[in-house]
Amino acid sequence: MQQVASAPPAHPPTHVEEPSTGLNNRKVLMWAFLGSDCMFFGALIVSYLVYRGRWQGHPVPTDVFDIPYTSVSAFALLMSSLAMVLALAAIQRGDIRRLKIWLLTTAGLGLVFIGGQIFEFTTFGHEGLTLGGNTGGTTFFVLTGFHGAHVSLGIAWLLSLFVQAVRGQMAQARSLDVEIAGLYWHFVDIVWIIIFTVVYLIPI
Amino acid sequence: MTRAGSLRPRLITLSCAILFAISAGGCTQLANPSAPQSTVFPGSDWGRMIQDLYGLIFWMAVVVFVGVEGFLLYTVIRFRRRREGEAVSQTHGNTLLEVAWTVVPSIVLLMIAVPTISTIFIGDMPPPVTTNPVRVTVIGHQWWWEFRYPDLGVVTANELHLPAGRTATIEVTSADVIHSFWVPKMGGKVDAIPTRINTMWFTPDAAAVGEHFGQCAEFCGLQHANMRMRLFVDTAANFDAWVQQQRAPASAAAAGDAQQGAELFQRSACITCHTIKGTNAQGTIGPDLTHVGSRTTIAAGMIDNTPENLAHWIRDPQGVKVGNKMVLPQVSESDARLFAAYLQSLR
Amino acid sequence: MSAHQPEHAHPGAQQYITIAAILTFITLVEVSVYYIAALRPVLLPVLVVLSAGKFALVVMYYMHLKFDNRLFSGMFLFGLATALFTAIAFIFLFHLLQPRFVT
Amino acid sequence: MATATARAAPRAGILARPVAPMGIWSWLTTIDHKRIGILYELTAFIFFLIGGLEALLMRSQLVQPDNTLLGPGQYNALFTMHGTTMIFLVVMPLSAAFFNYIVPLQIGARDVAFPRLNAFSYWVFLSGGVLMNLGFLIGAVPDMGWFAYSPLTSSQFSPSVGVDFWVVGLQVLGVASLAAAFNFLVTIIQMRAPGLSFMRMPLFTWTTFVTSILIVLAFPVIAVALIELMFDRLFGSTFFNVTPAAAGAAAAGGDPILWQHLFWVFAHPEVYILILPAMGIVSEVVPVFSRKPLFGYPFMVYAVVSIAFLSFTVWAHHMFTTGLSAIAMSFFAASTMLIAVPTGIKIFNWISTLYGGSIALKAPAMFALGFIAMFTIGGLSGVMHASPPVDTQQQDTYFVVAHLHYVLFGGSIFALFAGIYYWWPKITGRLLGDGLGQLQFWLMFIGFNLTFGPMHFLGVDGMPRRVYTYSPGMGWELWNVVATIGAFVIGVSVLVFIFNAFKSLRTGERAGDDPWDGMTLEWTIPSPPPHYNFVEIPTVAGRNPLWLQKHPELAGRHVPGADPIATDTGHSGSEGSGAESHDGHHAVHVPDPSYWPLFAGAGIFVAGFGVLLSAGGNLSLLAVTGVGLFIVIVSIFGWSLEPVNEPVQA
Repeated sequence: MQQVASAPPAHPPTHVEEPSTGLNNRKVLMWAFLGSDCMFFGALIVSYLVYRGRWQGHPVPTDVFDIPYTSVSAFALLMSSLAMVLALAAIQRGDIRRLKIWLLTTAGLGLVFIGGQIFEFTTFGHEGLTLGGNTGGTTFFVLTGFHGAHVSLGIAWLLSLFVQAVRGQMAQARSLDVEIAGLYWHFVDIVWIIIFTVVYLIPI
Repeated sequence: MTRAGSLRPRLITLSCAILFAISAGGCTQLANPSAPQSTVFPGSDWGRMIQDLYGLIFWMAVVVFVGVEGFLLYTVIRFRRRREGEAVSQTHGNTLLEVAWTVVPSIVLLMIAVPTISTIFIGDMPPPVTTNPVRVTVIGHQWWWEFRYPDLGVVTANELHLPAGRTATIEVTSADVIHSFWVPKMGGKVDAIPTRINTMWFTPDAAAVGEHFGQCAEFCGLQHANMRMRLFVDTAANFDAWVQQQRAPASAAAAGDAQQGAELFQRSACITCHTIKGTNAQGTIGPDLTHVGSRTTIAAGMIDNTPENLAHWIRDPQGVKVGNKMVLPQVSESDARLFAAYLQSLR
Repeated sequence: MSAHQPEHAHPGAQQYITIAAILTFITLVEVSVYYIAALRPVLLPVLVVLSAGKFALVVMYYMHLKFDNRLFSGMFLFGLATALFTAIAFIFLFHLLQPRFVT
Repeated sequence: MATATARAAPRAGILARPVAPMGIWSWLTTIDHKRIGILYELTAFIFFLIGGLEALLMRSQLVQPDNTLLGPGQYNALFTMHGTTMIFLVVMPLSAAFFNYIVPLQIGARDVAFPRLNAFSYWVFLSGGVLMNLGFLIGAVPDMGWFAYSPLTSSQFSPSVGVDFWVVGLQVLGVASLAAAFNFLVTIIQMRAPGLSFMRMPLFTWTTFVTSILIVLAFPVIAVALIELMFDRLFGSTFFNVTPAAAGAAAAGGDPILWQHLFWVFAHPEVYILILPAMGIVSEVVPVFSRKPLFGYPFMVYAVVSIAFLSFTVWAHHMFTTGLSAIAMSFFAASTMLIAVPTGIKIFNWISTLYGGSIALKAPAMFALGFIAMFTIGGLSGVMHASPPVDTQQQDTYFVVAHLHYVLFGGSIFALFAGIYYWWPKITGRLLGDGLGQLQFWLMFIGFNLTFGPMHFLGVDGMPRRVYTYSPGMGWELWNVVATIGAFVIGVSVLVFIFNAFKSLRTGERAGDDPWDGMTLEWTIPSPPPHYNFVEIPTVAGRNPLWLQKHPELAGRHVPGADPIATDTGHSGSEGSGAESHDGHHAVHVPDPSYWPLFAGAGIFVAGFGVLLSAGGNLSLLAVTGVGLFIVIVSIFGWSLEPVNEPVQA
């Protein structure tokens, strides 16, 4: 375990340089990522919009949409955002018990959304809307599928925070971990706000 | 400083002279009239509009080039380090100067932008001369050109005929991947895109009567380099004669090699891909061969249309142009000669 | 650039629930206007405005951009604005602008 | 020393912490920004040689009409890989090498904000580069052009897995670029030394910052385009497919123009991703070698920022021949011409920096001057293409080939060599030979102009790009011979550089801390810098802090009284022992090495490889991708559970 000769003395390495802005590095990173992800979803949504009205053959997405059904799952995702901020408020107060409850609620509502999407995809598939059938199916499935992948990743993240909370590793001092996960989660939610309006509700 | 001061005028003269020499040399070379695909000797109204715009921008660029590079060269020579540790004045900037070289280039660019935009709109509008235009549909294929004259009932390949003095309106599309239709003498290129029809127009000059080269300008796969074409600008009389000839069904083969070749052709796999009007050959995958004998080249402008070349092509199309869609069972040398004789007779 | 935003600057649970109520209400309105035939002609602008409102509420309150450092707003809005510009340009290029000269 | 500071037996992570200070494992597990910078530099240089070899082969084929040295397939593969390699595997990573090595030094930081993410970027970049080039081993090289226009890339017209190598390789490279860009964005926002406000940042740091923003916003778009292309090829979707999947089926309805728009929304900012770091390097070199501060610093910054903004509004100028409407063409023509204004400002300000200076014509300065001269030519021909009617005659001809090489070779590569000559002494502690440097410059300058100057004439004479052959009698013979000779002269100049580099490493003159009389913080520390960079983080009180410290008499309008660099040990000089002599409570925070970035990078390689395996049609092989993603996930867990620093035993 030789050290490099030029290494500085290894005093307790707790001294971290003060960042130039007083902000947290990881939070800056998350916001930069969200700015970038706007372009990612922007490109996917615009691929859908470019073909909208130029679909050939049937069924096309608007033939098979079930607006009440999707409204309910969109609502579940919207309410998961509420659960998410309540989880954040809980850990900021140091209330780990409520943190656990709200984290689990958020992930649960996310799972409801994902379950709804799986069911929706299956139903649409049975009704003949397929990935390769026409540009409507192609752009719809890839757009909503990648959104679903984002949600699934978020659920995994929330559950890992929940497990850490159960194992007693979360404390008020780690509220930033929850806040950053929350930023990601809310972003996924606002993307769905746009997709729900642009893809499902707005007529051709 | 006095030494440098006396050097200054000479340096300016020298560097400017060198730069002008380079640019002038460049300009002479830019205008190489013997290059058959040269872009700067327009032979149509549209081509001339592009050339006028190019000339304007080019000469402005030459002035800027000589000015900037001359100033750079002068500065470097004039202010090169003569001894170590020279003290120099620490200018940080000059707002007036910097505003000036923000505003002046903007004005120069505006001088380019205005004629540019007006030319865009002229090209986008229907042609100015509309009396008796010639309509042509250009279809790009991997790797040959199909030319259809919907109003004249003529279908041909790789060699486009247009009359001088009449506006040609060109509709460009593709049967497979993206190609680009480009005959530099007549004007800029237009992409041939499947599912889309792009349009352009131009009026060949009377002085442009003759043969012009063009070729596919968008990378379209293996044989992109050999997707060439010829444009023949004809006099009005010659064009009408050419149309009459092309509309007619294939001339029946008289006797001899050509007639044997015709029988061979009708029994061969050729008819599944090629059309010869007035015969059983009605394929649409390859070029229409009804008047193939009247064309000057084969294989999309690759080789001259001679009996020997044609026979060679039929015997070994993949050897001549690897990757092309013409895949034949082995043809004997004598059969190939008969095929060639027949096809050569289709004038 | 301001230093740490104190955590208590975040709104409390009460405000979060109020926002959620507004979001629920907007969603209900959205789905109902979708079914009102009389509103068909103005459906597009109405839905765009309503969903933009939902979007803004979540971003400002749940993601705290209203209270947080302006750097974060800048980073997010720059990405959002670029995406919006590009999307609008695509809609023009593919749906609204067509070459005039078509024979 | 060793006894007192022995590290604790690793406990916190899943794996034992790597501890080797030297040898191969120390490089594989390093998260030191300087070592990562060197890895980027070496890797990119190897790819530079590969890409250059591809270019020489192409030039050899074109030296005479109807040449048969290469077949059409080989030629098409070479120009595809040459373009892709030079853009993604040479110029971007060479810039990244300087971001890595220099930016933390210029902003007075000990490392980047996320050192392990930084190492991860490098390993993913290497994975992508290898995946991209794997096609050479199995004879399935991408051959559809670096722009990959659909529908030529569909499985119907390009059934070979070559396109899949390109898609997967580029996707992986995108991950690497994004990770690095996020990192530099956060680093520059967060890790600046006290007092180093944005308007005091060196121009190279500024261009790194803006380049990172461009990457962050542009790469998601190509990621989407590549995903869509991959879905079309693997799963039968119809984003870009025009023709029906089966005979008799309805038309697929895809629009090939969508690919072009998505591609150029990415690829035009990409052009500025390639050129802005070069402009940054030139903005560092020109002031130092003329002993004057940069003329019009604020205008230079605004110019960089406005170029970045405008770069997202000009993409369709690559598509003037595709049948855009007149309004769209006018818009994109105007925005393209507008971008010439900030570019012109930069050129005028560089020349004004030189004007009245004391210009030392050493190798770094020669390359920087070469950049200004050549980039100007590329900029002027760029204005010509900005006019759509004119562009329809120039698009896809050698005129455009000349233009883009004047910008990316005469521009980026010349500036990167300026950067190599400028910062080599900081990185290695030894100077590169100036005589050999001058020789390399003149060979490269002459070779470059011989190669690409005549291409203007070829383009005007109507020679299209991407043709593997041409007929005699087209008037193209002479200039093709000249261009080929020039290309080999460039090749010789690169050999001169390699010789110079080896010579410098063995017997080069010792550089000292500050061989060029530099202006910025990286020249305040020893060469090569100790692994913690700064014994004490400096406090900065102005632009060009070192210059003001050394030459207070030149301070001009600088605020009097303030010490430009407030640190007692910043100029210590000796081999980093300054830290030990320093009193105890200023422990230096340097992150420890880690295996996880390497493993995560390897996982991405396996995942990408799985996609390639399944591209043959056997989708069950996507399981390999699953394994790769599993490795990535495990690595991310290991990574996040591992503290940045191991606790140290008392």
